[in-house]
Amino acid sequence: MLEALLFMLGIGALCGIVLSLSSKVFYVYEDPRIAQVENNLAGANCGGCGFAGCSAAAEAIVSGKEAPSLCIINSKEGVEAVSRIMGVDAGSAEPPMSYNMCEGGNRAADKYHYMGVSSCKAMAVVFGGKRVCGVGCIGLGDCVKACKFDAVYMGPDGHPVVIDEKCVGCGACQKSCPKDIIEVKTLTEKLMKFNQKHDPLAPCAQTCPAEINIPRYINQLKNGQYKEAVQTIRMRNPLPLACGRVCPHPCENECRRGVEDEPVSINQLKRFVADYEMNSGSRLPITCAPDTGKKVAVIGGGPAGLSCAFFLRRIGHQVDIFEAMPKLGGIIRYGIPEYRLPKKVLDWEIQGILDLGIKAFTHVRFGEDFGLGSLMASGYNAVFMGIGAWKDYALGIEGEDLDGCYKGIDWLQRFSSGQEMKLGKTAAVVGGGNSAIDCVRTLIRLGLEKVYIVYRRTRNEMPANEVEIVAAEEEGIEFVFLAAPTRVIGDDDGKAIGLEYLKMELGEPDASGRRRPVPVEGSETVLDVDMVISAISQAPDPSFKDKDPHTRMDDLELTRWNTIDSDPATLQSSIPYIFTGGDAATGPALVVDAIGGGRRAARSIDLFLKGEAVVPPKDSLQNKRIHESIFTSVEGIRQIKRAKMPELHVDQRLDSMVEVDLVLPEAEAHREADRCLNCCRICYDPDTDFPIAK
Amino acid sequence: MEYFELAIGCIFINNILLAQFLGNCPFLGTSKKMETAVGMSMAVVFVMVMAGIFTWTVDTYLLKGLGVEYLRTVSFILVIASLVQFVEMFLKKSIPGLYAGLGIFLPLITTNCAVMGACLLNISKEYSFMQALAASFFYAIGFGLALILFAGVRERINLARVPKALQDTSIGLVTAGMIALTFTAFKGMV
Amino acid sequence: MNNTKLIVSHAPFWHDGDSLFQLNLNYLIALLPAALFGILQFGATALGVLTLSVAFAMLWETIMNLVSRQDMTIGNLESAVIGLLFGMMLPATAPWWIVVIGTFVCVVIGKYIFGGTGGNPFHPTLVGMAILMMSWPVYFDFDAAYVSYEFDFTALAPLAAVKFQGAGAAELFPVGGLLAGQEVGAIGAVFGLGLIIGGVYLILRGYTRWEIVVSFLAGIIITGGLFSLTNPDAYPSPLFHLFSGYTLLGAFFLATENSSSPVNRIPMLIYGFLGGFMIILMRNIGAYADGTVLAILLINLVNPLIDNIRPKALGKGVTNA
Amino acid sequence: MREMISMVVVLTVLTAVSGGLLAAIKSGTELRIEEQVLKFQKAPAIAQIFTDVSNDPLAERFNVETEGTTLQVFPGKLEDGGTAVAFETKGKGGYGGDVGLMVGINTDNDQIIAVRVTTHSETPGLGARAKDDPSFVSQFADLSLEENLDLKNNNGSIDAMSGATITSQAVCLAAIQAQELYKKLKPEILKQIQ
Amino acid sequence: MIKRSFFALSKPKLTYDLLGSDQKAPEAIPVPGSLTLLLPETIDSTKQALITQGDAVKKGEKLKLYEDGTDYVLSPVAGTIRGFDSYSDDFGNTATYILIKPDPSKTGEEDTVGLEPEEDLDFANANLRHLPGALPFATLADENTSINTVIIAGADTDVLSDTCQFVCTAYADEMVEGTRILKRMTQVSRIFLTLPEKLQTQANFGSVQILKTDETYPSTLPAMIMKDHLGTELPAGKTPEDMGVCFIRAEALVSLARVFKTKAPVFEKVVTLIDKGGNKQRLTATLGTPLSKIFARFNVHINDSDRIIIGGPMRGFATYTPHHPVVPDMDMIIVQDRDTVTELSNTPCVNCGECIRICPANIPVNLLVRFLEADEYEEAADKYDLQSCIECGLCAFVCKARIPLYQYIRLGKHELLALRADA
Amino acid sequence: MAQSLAKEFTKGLWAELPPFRLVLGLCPVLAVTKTVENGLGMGIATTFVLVFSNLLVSMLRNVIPTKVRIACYIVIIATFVTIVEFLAQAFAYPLFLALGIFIPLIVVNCIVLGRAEAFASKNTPVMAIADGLGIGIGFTLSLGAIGLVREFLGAGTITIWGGTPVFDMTSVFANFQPFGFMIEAPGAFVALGLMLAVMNLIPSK
Repeated sequence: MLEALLFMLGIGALCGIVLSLSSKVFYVYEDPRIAQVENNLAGANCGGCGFAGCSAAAEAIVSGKEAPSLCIINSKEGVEAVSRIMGVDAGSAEPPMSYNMCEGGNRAADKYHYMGVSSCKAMAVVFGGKRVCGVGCIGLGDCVKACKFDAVYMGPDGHPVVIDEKCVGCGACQKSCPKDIIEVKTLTEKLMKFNQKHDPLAPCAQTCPAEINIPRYINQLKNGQYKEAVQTIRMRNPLPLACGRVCPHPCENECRRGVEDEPVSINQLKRFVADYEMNSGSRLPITCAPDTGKKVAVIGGGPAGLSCAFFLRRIGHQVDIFEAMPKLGGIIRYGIPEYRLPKKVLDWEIQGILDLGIKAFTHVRFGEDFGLGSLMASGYNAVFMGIGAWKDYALGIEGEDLDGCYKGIDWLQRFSSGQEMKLGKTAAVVGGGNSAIDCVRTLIRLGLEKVYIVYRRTRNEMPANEVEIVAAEEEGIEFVFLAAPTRVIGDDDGKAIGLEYLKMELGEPDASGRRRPVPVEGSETVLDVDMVISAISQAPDPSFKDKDPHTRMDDLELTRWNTIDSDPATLQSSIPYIFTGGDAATGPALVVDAIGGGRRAARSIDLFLKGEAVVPPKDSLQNKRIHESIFTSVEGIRQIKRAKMPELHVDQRLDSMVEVDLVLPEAEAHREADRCLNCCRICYDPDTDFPIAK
Repeated sequence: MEYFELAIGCIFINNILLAQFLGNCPFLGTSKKMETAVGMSMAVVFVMVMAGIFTWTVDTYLLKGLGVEYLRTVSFILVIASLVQFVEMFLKKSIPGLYAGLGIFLPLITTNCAVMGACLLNISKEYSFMQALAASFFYAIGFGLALILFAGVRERINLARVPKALQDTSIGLVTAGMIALTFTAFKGMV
Repeated sequence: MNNTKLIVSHAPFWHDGDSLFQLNLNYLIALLPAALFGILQFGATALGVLTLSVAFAMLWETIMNLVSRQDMTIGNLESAVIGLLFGMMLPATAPWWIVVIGTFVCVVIGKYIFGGTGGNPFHPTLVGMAILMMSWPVYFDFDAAYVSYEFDFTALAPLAAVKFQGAGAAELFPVGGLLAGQEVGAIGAVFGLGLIIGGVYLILRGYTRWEIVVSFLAGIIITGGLFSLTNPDAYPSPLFHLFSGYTLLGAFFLATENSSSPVNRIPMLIYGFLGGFMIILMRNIGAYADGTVLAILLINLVNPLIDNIRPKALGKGVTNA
Repeated sequence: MREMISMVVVLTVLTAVSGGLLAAIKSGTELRIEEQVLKFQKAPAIAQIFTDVSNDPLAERFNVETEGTTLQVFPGKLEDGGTAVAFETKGKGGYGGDVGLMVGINTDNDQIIAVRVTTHSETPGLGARAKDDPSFVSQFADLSLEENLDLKNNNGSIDAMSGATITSQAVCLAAIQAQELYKKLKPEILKQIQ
Repeated sequence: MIKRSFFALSKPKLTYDLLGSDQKAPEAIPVPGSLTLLLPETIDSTKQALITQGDAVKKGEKLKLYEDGTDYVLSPVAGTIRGFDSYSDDFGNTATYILIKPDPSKTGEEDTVGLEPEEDLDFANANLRHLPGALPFATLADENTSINTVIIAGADTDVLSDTCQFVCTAYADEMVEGTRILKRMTQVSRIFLTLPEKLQTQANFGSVQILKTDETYPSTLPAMIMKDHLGTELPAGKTPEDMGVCFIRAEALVSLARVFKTKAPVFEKVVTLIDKGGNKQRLTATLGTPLSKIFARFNVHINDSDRIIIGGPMRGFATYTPHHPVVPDMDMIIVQDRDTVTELSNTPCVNCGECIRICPANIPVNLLVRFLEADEYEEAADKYDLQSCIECGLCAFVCKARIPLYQYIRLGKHELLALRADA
Repeated sequence: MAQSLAKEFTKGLWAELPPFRLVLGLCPVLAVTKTVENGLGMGIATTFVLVFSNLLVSMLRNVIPTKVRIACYIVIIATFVTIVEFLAQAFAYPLFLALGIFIPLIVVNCIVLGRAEAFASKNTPVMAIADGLGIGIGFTLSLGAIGLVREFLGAGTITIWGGTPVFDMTSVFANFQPFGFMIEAPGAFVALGLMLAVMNLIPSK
C-alpha cells in the first residue's frame, strides 16, 4: 500500500516536474488561437480527420485550410466554439444551400453526338457542350459526383436535384459545375440575387419587374406544392395577395405561349397560391437571417417601403417603417378601390410582413413629424425613402378648381379613408390609366347615373389593363375617346356643370410608335357632368424637402419630375445613406416595379451597411431581355384556351364594393398551370412529346 | 540469429498491427497519403524505442522492485504520455525541422495502443533489456512497414471507383484485412 | 435545326482495335489446354467444378451490377476469367458450395468492392483462394481429395509430400511427369506443359508481360537452387518447385494480372522475382506446403510501392529550363 | 510559476491517489482472484489429469520454494494408492506469448500421467488446438520422465501439430521445464506430501 | 486503320504516309456563295463593333471586331457581311464567325485592297497573320519570346497526312523564297526543314538545312524533333516557343512568298480530303469555304453519326458541323463513316501498361489517368508528369479499356491552367 | 435538462455510435470480437471505464491545468482500467483470460480519452455520465454485433455468456462447416469493413 502510494507519488511528481519545466524551457510562440481551437477539438488524437493529431488539425483550421467542422468526433457545441474562435461572422451561421438554377435537363436539343470523357467539365470544353443551350445543364452529373454528402442526385429529367436536408453548403457542386448553374448561396445571397445576363431565365421571369421565378412557382403549383410556390414568390415579392389582384402582369405579354396561343394566366396562378395560403388559416413561416444589429428607417409604408423593409428584415437588419397615413399600404390601400383589393386581404398580408419583427409608426409625416435629423439621432444607419407619387398633375385647363372637380388619386384616397364627399349625378374622369378606371368604376358603384371616361387617344392606346377596361365597359361606363378637355364649365355658384373637350384625330405615329392625336379644329363638344376627376398622372410630393429643418436635406437632389434623383441600378440617392425606390424614384409605375425597386434598394442598403461599395449587380439584366430568349414562333403547341377569370356578375357588383375578381378554382388553376411551357432561355416543354429548341 | 528471429517474428509474424490488432486508429487515419504514412512510421519507431527503454526500466527496477506490478498500466501510460509530450516540446523548440517532419505525428502516438501494447508485450515476454529494445524497434518497423504498404495500396484504392458506402474507412478496413491475410505468408518461418 | 448530328469526340480517332473482351477472351483460350487436361484427368466432376465456377462468377458479377445499378460489365469476360482460374485451382472433388462461396468471395470481396474492373489491388481469384483455404483447409488437401481415384502414377500431391516426408519425396515426381500432368493437384494446375503453352501464347499475343513471368520463374530457380545447393537433403531441386503445385499457373496467369501488377520494366522484374523468392521461402522454411497464393498476394501488396520506380518523363529531369 | 506548481501538484496528487486507490482494491480482491485463477485455470486441467483421485488436489495444494519463485503443487492420491503431483509450468515462445502447461506426474514411477494446456493466447483453429483438442497433448501421457519430451524435429518423441509448430514447441518446452523442475524438487515435494 | 498485330509482343508501330511520286495538281474548289471566317476574338456586347450586318467589304480588307481588338481576319472576297455570331471552340476558346456573301460581280481593282508588303515583322503581324498555313507572326513578333530557331514542317506531324510534303515539294521554289523573306524579317539564322527520311524528292531546297525524320509516329512532333535533332529536351510545361524554337508549316512560307510576289494577300489553302473509303483527294479552297461545299464537290455524303475530322487521325479534332470553314491551319479533312468509329468506354483503367510502353514521353499514364479522373490536377502535374505529355495520342490509341486518355490529358492541362490562373 | 440528458445518452446509441459512426477504438473491436461474449465483456469493461473516467474528469475539470491535462486524464483512465482488471479477474475470470492484453489497453482506446477531452472536460458530471453511458452502451452493442457476425459465420456458434454456446449451427446442419476466415485476424478487418459499409447505407439521422 505504502509502496504503491510512494511509487505513484514519485512518478507523478517526476512527470509533472519534467512537463512543467519543459513547457517553460521549450516554450515556442504559436498563434494563441491554435491552442484555443485545440482545446475545443475532441482531443482524442485519433487521426480520423486525416491530420496528425489534434494540434495539427487545429493548425490547419487556424491557417484557414480546413473548416471549423474538421474534427469528426467533435460535438456541435465544439464546432460552434471553434467557429467563434476563428471569428467566422454571423453570415456563416446562415447556412448556405445549394440551388440548381437550370431545370431544363434534357429539354434542350443536342448539337452533336458526344463520345468521350463522361463529365460535364470535359463536355463543356468541346464546342461549348453538346446542348444547343449555351447556359443550361449538361447533365453528366459532375455536381452529383462532387457532393460528398449525397445531397445532390440526378433527377429523372436529367438535371440534378438538391436535397436541402443533406446540403451543408460546402460549395463543391458549384465549383464542379462548368456552366455556373448550380449555386451555393446563403439565404441573403438568394434573396438579393438579381437577374443576370447569363442566368437561365424564362422570358416571363426576365420581364417581371420583381424578377419572380415564374416557371418555378407554376411548376410547384402543378405538383401541388402550394406552400413551396408561395415561398418561391416570397423570395422576390412580399405582397403576392395584392399583386395577384392588381398586377397588370407584364410577364404575360412575353409569355412564349402567347406567341402561338393565349399567354398563361400567370398572375391568376400567383393569386391562387397566395389565396391558398391566406385561406389555409395559417401563415407559412418566413425565414430570416440572424440579426446584424443594423437599423434602417423606411419612410413610406407603400409597396416599395414594405418590400424594402421585408427584404431588409429577412437578411437580418432591424427595420422601422414610418407612414404618414393611418395605415400601411400606401397606394394599394388608398389608391386601389375595395372591389379590386379588399382591405381585409391587404391587412392580412401587411400583418404577415410586420410579424417578421418590423415596427411600424403610422400617422407620422416625414418632414413634419420627424426628419432626417431625428432619424440620425435615433441611430438609424440608413434610410429608405419610399414616399410614392401622390401629387396629381393638373390638367392645366380653365375651371379646374371649380366645385365638383377633383384630382384622381386624391379623390380615391379621400374616398378610401372614408371622407364624406359630395357626389354628383354624372361624372367625367379624364385619363386612360388604371387610376382613371378605378375612379369610374368606383363612381358607378356609388350610384352615379352616368360616368364618362375621357381619353385623348383611342381604346387601343389606353394604358389601363385590358381586363379593367372590359370590366368598366361591362359595368356601363361611357368611353369618350379622342377627346382633349379644354375647359370645365361652371355655373355661377362655382359648381362644375360640364366639361368641354376638343375632338382629336390620329395623325402620324410618333417615336414610340403610337399615332399622335391631332386636334380637330372647331370640334369643341361639351359633356354635361357635375363632377370632373382628372386622373392623368402623378408625381412625388416634394414638400418634405422644405419642411425638414435638417440642413443635409438640401443635398438631396430631385429630378425635374420631383422624383428623388438616384442611380437607377442601385437606387442610392445623392446622400449616400438615403436610398429610394418605387414611385418616388421612378414616377408613377406598377406595384411590381415598386416591389422590385424595394428589393433592389434593400440590396444596396445591405451593401452600404456592410461597408462595401454600393455597386450594381454584375451583368445585371435590369429591364432588359436576353435577345436569344425571345422567339417569334414556337413550335409544337396545341392551343388550349386560357383560364377565364371568374368574376362577380355585373348585376351583383354594381351596387357594392365587394371584390369583383374571384380566385381560380383549384382544378382550373392546375389546368392553367399545365399550359405553362416551363420555359428557360431557349428550351421549353411544349405540349408535344418532342422537346425542341430554337 | 536470436535477434534475426526476433526481427522476423516482430515485423512479419506477430505484426503489431495486423496480428495483434494494436494501433489501428492511426493506421487508418494516417494511411491516406504516403507522406503522412512515412512520417508516422518514423515517429512510431522513435517513440516506441524510447518508450520500450523507459517502461522496461520502470518495470524492472521500480515496479518489480517495489512489488507493485499491478500499477503497470497506470505508470506505463503516464510515462509514455509524458515522454511523448516532452519529446514534442523538445523537438518543437530545438529541432524544428525534425518537428515538422515527425513531431506533428507525436500526439497521435500518445493514444496509440501499439506503443503501450509493445511495452506490455515486452514485459510479459520477460525480455532482457537488449531484447526489449530490439523488440520495440522491430515492432515499430513492423508497424511502419504495414502502414507504408497499406498507404501504397490505399492511394490507389482512393482513386478507384469504390461503391459509395464502402469508401474510405470501410474499404480501408477490408484492405487491411487483405494485408493481414498476406502477412500470414510468413507463418512458420521462424 | 439540322437533324444530321455528327459524332464529336476527341483525338485520336483511330484505335488499334484491342479491348478488354479481347484480352479476357485470350486469357480463356490460353487457359483451355490446362483446363481440358484437368477434365480429362479428373473426369466429369472437374468439368462440373469448372462450369459451376465460371457460371457463378459471372452470376455474382451480374447480381452486383444489378444491385448497385451499374452498367453490365460481364461482357468483358473478366469474371469468367476469375471464375475459370478459381475453378482450376480447386480439386476436382470440391463440393458445390465451396465453388459458390468461393466465387462470391472472389468476385465481390476480391473485385467488386474495390471498384470493379481495374480497381482490385489483389488478384480476385487469389483473394478468394486465400480466404477459402483459411476457412476450409480440409478441402484443399489434395491427397485427401483424390483418395477414391485410381491413377497410374504416384497419387500424392508433390508439395505436400515433400513438406511432410522430406525432400526425398521429390524423387517420386520426375520433371517429365510433372510437365505431362502426372501428379495430383488442382484441376487446372497439374498439366505443366499446357500451362506453359497457354502462357507463352499470351506472352506472344502481348497480353501478359514476359518480364513478370521470366523474373518469377527466375526467382524460383535461383532461390530454390540456392536452398537446394546448401542442403540438397532438406530442400528439393528448383525444377521440382517449378513444375509442382500452383507455380506455373501463378507465374503465367496469376502474378501477371493487370491491375495488381506493376507496369514498368524494373518493377516488373523485382515483382516477379520477389514472388518466386517468397514461394520458395514459404515452401522450404514456412508453414505452407504450396504458398503460391499468399506469395502472389504479397507481391500484389508491394506492387504500388515498387511500381514507383519508373523512368523519368520527358522534360522532367531538365533543370535550368 | 503558480501554473507550474499547480501542474506538478495536481499531477502528483492525482497519481498518488490513484496509487493508493489501486493498492486498496488490489488487497481487497487478492484472495478472490487467487481463487478464480485456481478455479478456472488450474482446476479444469487438474480434473482432466487426475481423472480418478480420491482426494481434492485443489484443497491440498502446497507451495514449494525454489530459487526465489514459488511453485504451487497439487497432490493427488491415485486409486491404486500411489501418489501423484501436478504443477504448472510456462512454455516460452508461443505464437502469442507463453503457454501454460499443467503436468501431472506419478511420483511412484516418475511417469507423466497427462498434461493439459492451461493458458495460452494462440491463434484459434491452429495453436489453440493444443488446448481444445487433446490429441496433441495426449502424446505426453504415460511417457517416462527420462524421455526426450521435445518435438521430433529436435530428435524428441512428440509429433508437432500440423500448422502450429510454434505452439507445439512451446508446449514441449513447458513439459521439459516440468521435467527438470520435478527432477530437482522431487525430494522436497515428496516430503510435503507426507 | 491500323489494327493490332496478332503477335503483339513488340509495341505497335504507326508510320507516316509518304507522298507518292505521281502527284496531280490539287483541284480548285470555286468560291462558294457564302463564306465563314473565324475571327479568334470573343463578342463583347459592351463594346461598339466595327463591323455590322450589311457592310460591304473588299477583297483583302482587314476585318476587326473592335477598335482595340487583338486579332483580325482578311476578307478573301469582295462582298457583304451577312452576319456574325459567337463560336465555341475546343477547350474554352471562343471565336466569332463572320458570314460573308461574296459578290461575284465585284472583281475590279477598286474591290480589292492592295498590299505593299514590307519585310518587317510588325507589318507582317499586322497584315499577314492568317495566311494559308498560319504563319505564327504573333509569336515571332512577340517581344517576350526570342525565337532563335525556325523549323519548317515539310514532314507532316500526323499520320495519313501528306499535305506538308506535297506543298514543300511541289512549291519548293516558292518555299525557299519564303524562307529567305522570313530570314530577313526575323534575323533567325537557324532554319531547318524536316523531311521524311524515305521521301524520294527531286525538289531543290537551296541552302535550307534538312532534318531527315524517322518514319515512325510521333517522331515529327515538335518535342520529338527537338529531342532527336536539336538535342534539347523540352521541359515539362513549356512550349517550343518558350525555348526559342518556332515550328512553321511549309505552306505558310509558300503563302508568304506569293504575297510578296503578287503584292496582295492569298487565300487559297491546300487541303487533303480523305473520304469514307479512305481515298485521298487533294484540293485547294478559299479560306472560309464551308466543308459542306467540298463534300458536295467530291460526293461525300454526311449522314447522322458520321465523324468529320479536321487534322489527322491522331491529333485532329472532330467538328460538329459540316459547315465548318476551311481555316489557315487545316491540312486535312477526314470523313469517317459511323461504322468505323471505335466506341469509347467508361471502363476504368485496368493497368495493363500498354500506354506506358508506347508513351514516347515516359509518362505513367496508368496512374495519371486515375488522378485526372478524380480531378486532382495539381497532383497529376506534380507527381505524374501531366505536363510532360507531347500530345501524340498513342496512349488512347492502344488503350485496351478504350479510355479517352488523350482527352483526359488535354482536359487536365486545360483545367490545370485555369486552376493556376485562379490561384 | 432531462431532454438534453436523454439526448446525450441516446446519441451514443445511434448518431455517434462507436465504432461505426465515429470509427474509433478499432483495436479492441478487431481483437476481441471472436465471440459475442468477449465483445460484450470488452464493451462492458470499456463502459465502466468510460462512465467513471468521464465522471471524474468532469468533476476535476476546473482543477486540472491545461498543459498536463492529457497526463491527468490518462492517469484517471488508467486507474479505472486497472480497477476493471482487478474486478474482471475477481468476478469474471474466463473473460479476463479471453480479453488478455486488451483490458490494460482500454487505457489507450481513443474513445475513452476522446470523450474525456471532448465532452467530460466541458460538461457537468451528470451530463458526462449520460454521455459515457450512452457511448459505452453503444460501444458494447456494436462489439456484440460484430462478435455475433464473426462468431456465427466463423464458428457457427453464438456464445453470449459463460463460455457455452447458446446456439450451434451443427445442431441444425450436422455437416455445417463454419467460415473460419471470420474468426481469423484478417476476417476481423473484413467483417468490420463490410459492416461499416452496411452502416453507411443507413442514414445516421
